Amino acid sequence: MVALISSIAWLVPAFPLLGFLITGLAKNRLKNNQAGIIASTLVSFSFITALFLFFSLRSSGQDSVTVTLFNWISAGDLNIPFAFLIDHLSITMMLIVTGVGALIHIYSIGYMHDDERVSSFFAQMNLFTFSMLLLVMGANYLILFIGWEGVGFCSYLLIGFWFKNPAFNYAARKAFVMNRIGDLGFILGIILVFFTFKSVSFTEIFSQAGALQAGAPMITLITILLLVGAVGKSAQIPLYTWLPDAMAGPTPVSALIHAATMVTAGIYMIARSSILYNLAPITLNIMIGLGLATAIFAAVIGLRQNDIKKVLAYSTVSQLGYMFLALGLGAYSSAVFHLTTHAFFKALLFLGAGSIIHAMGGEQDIRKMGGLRKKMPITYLTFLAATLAISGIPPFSGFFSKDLILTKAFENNPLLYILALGGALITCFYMFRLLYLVFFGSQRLSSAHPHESPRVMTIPLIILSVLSVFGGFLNIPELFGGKSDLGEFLHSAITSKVTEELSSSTEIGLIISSLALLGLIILMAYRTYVKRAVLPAADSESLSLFGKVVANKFYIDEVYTLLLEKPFGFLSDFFFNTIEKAVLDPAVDGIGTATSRLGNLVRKLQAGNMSFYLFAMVGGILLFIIFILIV
Amino acid sequence: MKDISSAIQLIPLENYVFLSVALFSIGMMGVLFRRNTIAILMCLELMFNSVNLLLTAFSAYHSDPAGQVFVFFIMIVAAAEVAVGLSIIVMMKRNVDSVDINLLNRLKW
Amino acid sequence: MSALILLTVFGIIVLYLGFANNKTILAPVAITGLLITIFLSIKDWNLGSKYFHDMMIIDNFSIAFNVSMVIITILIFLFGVNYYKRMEHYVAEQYALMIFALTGAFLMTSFSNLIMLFLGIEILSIPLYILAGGKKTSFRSNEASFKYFLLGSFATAFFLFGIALVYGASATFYLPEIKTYIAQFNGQLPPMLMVGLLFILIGVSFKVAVAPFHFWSPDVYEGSPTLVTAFMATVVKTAGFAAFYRLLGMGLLPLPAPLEKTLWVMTMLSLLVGNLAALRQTNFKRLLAYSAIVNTGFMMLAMLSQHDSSASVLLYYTFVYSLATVPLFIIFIYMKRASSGLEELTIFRGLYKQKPWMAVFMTIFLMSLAGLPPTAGFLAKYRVFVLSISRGYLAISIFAIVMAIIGVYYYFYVLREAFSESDNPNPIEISRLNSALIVVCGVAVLLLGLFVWSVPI
Amino acid sequence: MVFLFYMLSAIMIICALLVVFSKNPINNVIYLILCFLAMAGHYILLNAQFLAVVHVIVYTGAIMVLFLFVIMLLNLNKAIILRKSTVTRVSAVITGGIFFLVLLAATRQTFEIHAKYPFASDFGLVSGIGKVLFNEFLLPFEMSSILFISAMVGAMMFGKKDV
Amino acid sequence: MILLIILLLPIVTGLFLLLLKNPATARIIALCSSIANLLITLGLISTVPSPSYSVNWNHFMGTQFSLGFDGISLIMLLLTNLLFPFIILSGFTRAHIKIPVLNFLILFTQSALIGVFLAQNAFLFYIFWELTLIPVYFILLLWGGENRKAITLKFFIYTLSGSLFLLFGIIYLFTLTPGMHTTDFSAFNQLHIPAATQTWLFWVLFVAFAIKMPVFPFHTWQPSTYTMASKQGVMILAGVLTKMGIYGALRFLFPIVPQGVLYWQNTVITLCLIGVIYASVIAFRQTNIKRLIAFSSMAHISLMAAAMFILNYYSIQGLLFQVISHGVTIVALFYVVHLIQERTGTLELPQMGGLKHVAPNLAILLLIIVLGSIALPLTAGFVGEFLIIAGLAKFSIWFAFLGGTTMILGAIYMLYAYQRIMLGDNNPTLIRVKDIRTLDFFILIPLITLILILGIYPQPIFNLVEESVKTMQNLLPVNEVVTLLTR
Repeated sequence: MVALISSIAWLVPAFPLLGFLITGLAKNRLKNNQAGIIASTLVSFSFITALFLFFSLRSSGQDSVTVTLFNWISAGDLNIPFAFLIDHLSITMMLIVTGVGALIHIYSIGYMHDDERVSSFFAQMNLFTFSMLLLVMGANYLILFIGWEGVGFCSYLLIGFWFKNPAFNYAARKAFVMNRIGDLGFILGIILVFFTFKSVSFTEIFSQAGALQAGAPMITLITILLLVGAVGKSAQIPLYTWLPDAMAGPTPVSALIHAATMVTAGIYMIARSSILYNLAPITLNIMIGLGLATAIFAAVIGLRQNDIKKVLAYSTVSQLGYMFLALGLGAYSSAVFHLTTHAFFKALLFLGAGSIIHAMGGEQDIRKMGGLRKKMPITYLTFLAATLAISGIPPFSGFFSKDLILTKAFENNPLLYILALGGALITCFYMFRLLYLVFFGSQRLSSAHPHESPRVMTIPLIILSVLSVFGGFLNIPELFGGKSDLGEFLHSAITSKVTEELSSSTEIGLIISSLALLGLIILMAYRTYVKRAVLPAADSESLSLFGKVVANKFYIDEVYTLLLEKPFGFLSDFFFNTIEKAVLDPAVDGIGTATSRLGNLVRKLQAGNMSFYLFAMVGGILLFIIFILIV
Repeated sequence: MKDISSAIQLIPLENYVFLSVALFSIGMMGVLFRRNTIAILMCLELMFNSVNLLLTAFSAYHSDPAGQVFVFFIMIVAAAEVAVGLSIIVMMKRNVDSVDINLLNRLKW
Repeated sequence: MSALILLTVFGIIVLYLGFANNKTILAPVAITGLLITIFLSIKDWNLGSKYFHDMMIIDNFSIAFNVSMVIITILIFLFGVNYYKRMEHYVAEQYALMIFALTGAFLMTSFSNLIMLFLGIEILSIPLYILAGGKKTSFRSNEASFKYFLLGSFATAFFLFGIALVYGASATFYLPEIKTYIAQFNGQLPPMLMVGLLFILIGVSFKVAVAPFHFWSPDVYEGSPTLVTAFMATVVKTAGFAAFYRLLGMGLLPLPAPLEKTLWVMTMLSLLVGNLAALRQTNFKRLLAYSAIVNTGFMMLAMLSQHDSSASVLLYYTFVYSLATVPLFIIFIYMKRASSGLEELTIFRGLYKQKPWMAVFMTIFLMSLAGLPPTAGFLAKYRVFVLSISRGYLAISIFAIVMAIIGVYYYFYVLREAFSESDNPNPIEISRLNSALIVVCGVAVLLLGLFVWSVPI
Repeated sequence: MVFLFYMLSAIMIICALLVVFSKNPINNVIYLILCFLAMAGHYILLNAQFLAVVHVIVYTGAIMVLFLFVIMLLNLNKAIILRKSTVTRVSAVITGGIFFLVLLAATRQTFEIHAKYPFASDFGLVSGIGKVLFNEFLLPFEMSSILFISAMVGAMMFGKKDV
Repeated sequence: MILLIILLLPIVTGLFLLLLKNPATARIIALCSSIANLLITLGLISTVPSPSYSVNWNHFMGTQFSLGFDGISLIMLLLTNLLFPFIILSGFTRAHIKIPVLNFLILFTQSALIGVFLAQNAFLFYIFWELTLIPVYFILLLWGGENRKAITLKFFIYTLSGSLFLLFGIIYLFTLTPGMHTTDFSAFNQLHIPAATQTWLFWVLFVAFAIKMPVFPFHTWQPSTYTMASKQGVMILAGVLTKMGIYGALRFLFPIVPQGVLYWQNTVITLCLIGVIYASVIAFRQTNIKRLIAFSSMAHISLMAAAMFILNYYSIQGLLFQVISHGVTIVALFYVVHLIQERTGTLELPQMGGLKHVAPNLAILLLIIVLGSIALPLTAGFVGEFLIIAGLAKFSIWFAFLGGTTMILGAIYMLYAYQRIMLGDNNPTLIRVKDIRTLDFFILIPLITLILILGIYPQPIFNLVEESVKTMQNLLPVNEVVTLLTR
């Protein structure tokens, strides 16, 4: 079995790579749907292979298999094989990536139908899938890093897919650069890992890590640096602003990259490094703070967003914050679980949004939608399922995963629980606000003729909604008679922190109270947006101070522009115009011109005047005589 | 002949040296001073002759004929130089009708 | 000795051939004479003969320098064939005077007595005063001639005064005796002797145009007929340095400290003044004059380093320098003719367009002057620096290196002109003989830059 | 003797100064001749009879006549006022003075010089000089002919009017 | 003997070209010659034992005409011979006047460069070192752009002034050698120079290399020269000539004045890192693409220089790898820039935009090169920079951080430039612009393939230099700087 796994594991990333090459190189020859079909098929193949691997791994009885393809870098004691690690964590991620990826690919066939560069789109999507698979399958940090940067690059490409629009291009660049800021931390972390453990391979590092003392400064430093990378990639404070802007890309891109897969890479990476993080309590605390702050902060911003995709984007940031919270609490498998369910329902939300946008002829402003429930029943139903899931209504998947995190937070500190719950309630509110505004009431934009999307788009929606609804059953906690299957499954790859278990009664109490609050919130939203049909303020209307601040996303983008971009430009100008042009260049040229001027002076001495020559000669002789007489 | 030798000894060597130095300086001053090229040439002759005098004096004090032979050669060279110098002046005079040294300033910078 | 006699005889023969009114035979006869001179000189190699009560000592040093000077003179004569075609009068005199000057140079390389040095300098100089005024109707030429004459005589006066003072102290003109006389003072020389020596050194320095006694050279170089300028810049400089070296080597070394310092000051001044003045120079002949002053500084550096191989380096340097300078002057002559008598640097414009190979060779010569590999000029400078650095003169060497950098600027400024477009292209005509000579010189500069042999002198 | 020395010296110095400061070229020549004659006297005082004679013949007889000849030829006998600017002239005098002082300072130790050979009285005579000249100094003597030939060629070249 | 052939083949071919009248033949012959040289070089890699060539030459001056190589030379040699076919090939487009002369100069440069990398004698090294300057000067002067006269002269004087100090250093070392003086590297390497001397000798030797690379603040000749230079000129300058500085420093500084290096190590590394950030920041606001890339190149080279002075195993490996990677990338980059200039007639970013609409293939190729330049994994740039940053981190985490900012800053300005050139709305002025042609494919595809292959499978390069790096890293005495790791 192990031999079989080793021999076919490479196929998983190879399929999308092949798809990328085919659709990329032959992009001008492929007719309308061909590229999409090829790409989707290959990703599906990849999914099937991954499934096969999953079952093989289960039946082999091994926890992990390392598949080495070739030696990538081997310089002295730095030995980095190009190898894949097939273990329970990576197989889970592979399944998510290929599974959700395949659905989104299929969906895209319909969504991107009219675009003239559809082949390029699928090529880039396939490249992304390939990179993402490298990321999750890599057996060491460096291979992970390849995928890490690769997905960043594909994200750059896809955000700026419609490159006519400078704003989109700007958003793409912003995403890439912010990711790179994180990547610098990540790569430094990797390097320190190497110097500490003399290896970057997961298995070797983790086997050595046990010998280390918890809280050692080196480990703290390493984990913080890795965290910087994760913060960049997973859009946490302070590097989150790229994600809402990244909605410039086509909606399937948002679904795949900026909801389901890429942005969760940071969570994956930290979960992967769980052993190291367990040794660094300081870092864990930082993560709790960051995660919680992001979760609430982004949720608050989400309250006042009117662009359907922006709402979802902030919701993604917020959910990622929950995952970070979970990570910080040491509940790595809970984070992965939330990651999984989030992948389902957030992909579904985005695809649903895509369907809506598609139907509305490109309109994204929720103030102009409304009443779509009748016109787009499938979309409505699936969207509803996803909304319920994200809000944490049982028995939808989000309930299980979020509840797990909340419980863990309570175990750690009740205050954390309250804050986290508050965030969840806000999430619930803006999600229902979105739902009500879009699907209820009357249609507000007369020019649009909404219609249900074609089947190629709705079928993935349906599949995903099924997953969103039942995804939670992957990991039913013991409280509900489950066995925490996923948690157990991941146990071999992730070492979660052992914490004191809550009593079931406390847990049930917490769940009931939170459910009550959720119900209240949904009601509130219903009253506001359906009953009273309140419309969010138009851009021109004046708002209360707080409302304005929130609507403008706390002016964080502006602050960044003011504090980073502008000074950078100034610095660049200063360096060039002042230091280069006014100091260094003149300094060098000055030597030249000064010499030249002096030369002209000396030249003028030679005035052709005989008396002067004679005097000069006598003068020289006199000076020399005096010199030798004195010396 | 003894008295001649003692007569020579009567005048200290320094006197001759001082005399030559004075003559040399005067000649040099003349070269700097004059504007007429022919006069400058004459001053040059003064300088040469001060050297001659000095050499002769040293020669006499050292009782070494070589110094006087050298003077002889200096005279030869001086004669040749004067010939050349004067012919250059003649040529110049022909071209610009002047013997002014200040006219010699076309070659400069 | 036989070489010297033969040279004078040929000088007179050439002078008399002037009566034959046939310009074409002059150069061949003169060159034949020079070739025989080379042959006779080389025959004396390693004999170390002394003549006339040690008035003249013909050793390997003098032979090597003589031969090098004769070779350069031959080169100049060969170029002269074309140059003098337009001249109607006094062609024989020009050749003869150069040969006479060469005899003076011979004396300067082989003297061992101050009287021979004096005579050598004068025999070299007087023909030059005349040659400088070779263009009788041109006032510039007159001016050059008179300036050279007056300043030269003035310097000679000091030189003679110096000899007189030294004679007064040591009672001899014979260099080895002066050396022993000086040695007895153990470095603490009486002032009179010191001043005498200083004046002698100044006299010679004037001849080789060391700053601050260089003022004559740019003016004289500019005003003289170009071929004469070439002669002055090469043969005269070589002779001057041979004499300088001999003076120091046979008589004055080790120099008393104040004198040595004086010479170092002169060296550095030459490097500095020559370079600075050349930077913004627009007249090519003056530029080369300043370049000559700078190169004088480098030669002084070699000489003052007082190394065993100083003489050899000096010989190499002067020869290589001459080999690059002469053809540059020749190219200049052609460019000057093509631009109706201008002497500015701009006349070189369009050279590359019209005569690319000539531009290439010009590059080689300029590179050699600037001291860039793989030309001989580089090796010359390299060897100079080896001497000075191995003797520990680090600061001065660094200074000289900075000066070498400045030098590159103006050489390449000229080069740049040669490779840029011309506004007013006149045809450049160049005779076949001269083309061949330029090529030969260029190849020689390259080969000498790649393969050197050390002459044991 | 000593008186003679001082008298001749005084004549020399005065004539030399007059050469420098008098304006008329003809006068200059005359003063220079006077100066040279006084110098011949010095030569005799120093028992350098050969030199004295040669000096009178060459300088006074030939060179100065040449000067006169040229002055006449160039028609310079009338006093042409060619004076450098006052500044130049003053600085020339000052330079000359300083130079004189410096050289005096340099040569003040002349008395320390000792005669190289025991005193001989005959070497300054024609026979003495002749013996040395045609023995030890034969080569320079011969070589000086080249000097003259060059000078002759030059004078001829420059002096001749081209057609 | 084979080394002599490698050395002389280009120049001899070049001289032969001068006799040709037909430009087409001339450049084909030039191309063949350079390809032949590449093939011989590739053959050299596997030749065991490594050949050398030595003959007496100006023996009294202690100079030997001796050629030989180690891993470091081999890398440089490989880079040179690899890039020159492309450089020559890039001249196949427009009919220049005097193509034979241009190709002669290019081949001349190649020979001189090979000489620099093969010389085993400092004197010989110096000759070739200067010799490279001459043809490059003429390439720049005769085929350069605006204001070329003044800029080339500045370039020439500036670089030369450094070299002359190097000459001083060489002579000084020569006089230090025992017995019969010699300039052989082997003799230099065995000198034991007092530490006090080394501290000043270091700068005398280093200035030449610092200017050539260039290291901040000796770089001011570079941007204007690059901007003005012709296509082939800038490819040679940026691709190979800068590497001479690195090679020279490796040859001279570490074996000969190790204590000097140690004394100045922190200063120089700081300067280099300032250069990294300074150049990257400046690049961001440049409007001229060539100037932008010039600064980008300076940033990369500065990082390499910093790596060099760290001199540990990783940094040297990374450095040598980056030598190849940067050479290939920058040559491709400049080629594309010139393509763009030829197509659009401008180099100014504000006048561009939307080129991707009309030249999608060019856009893709440029993107890949840009990725190589900003060190995306699986391109060659990443491997090198990773090792370099690793090397820096081993020395000090702060240095690694500062050096690593190039990852961020590089992305900022390169992607900005890419956006300004390629992306954006349709540009009406570009309607007639054509996408890339066959020739461009022939040049760009191999280069890009190299960028990718080296990024995916860099091992051959590591193996090539392994031995040399091991000797290199032991040259410095034990480092006294307390690194973060040892604390």
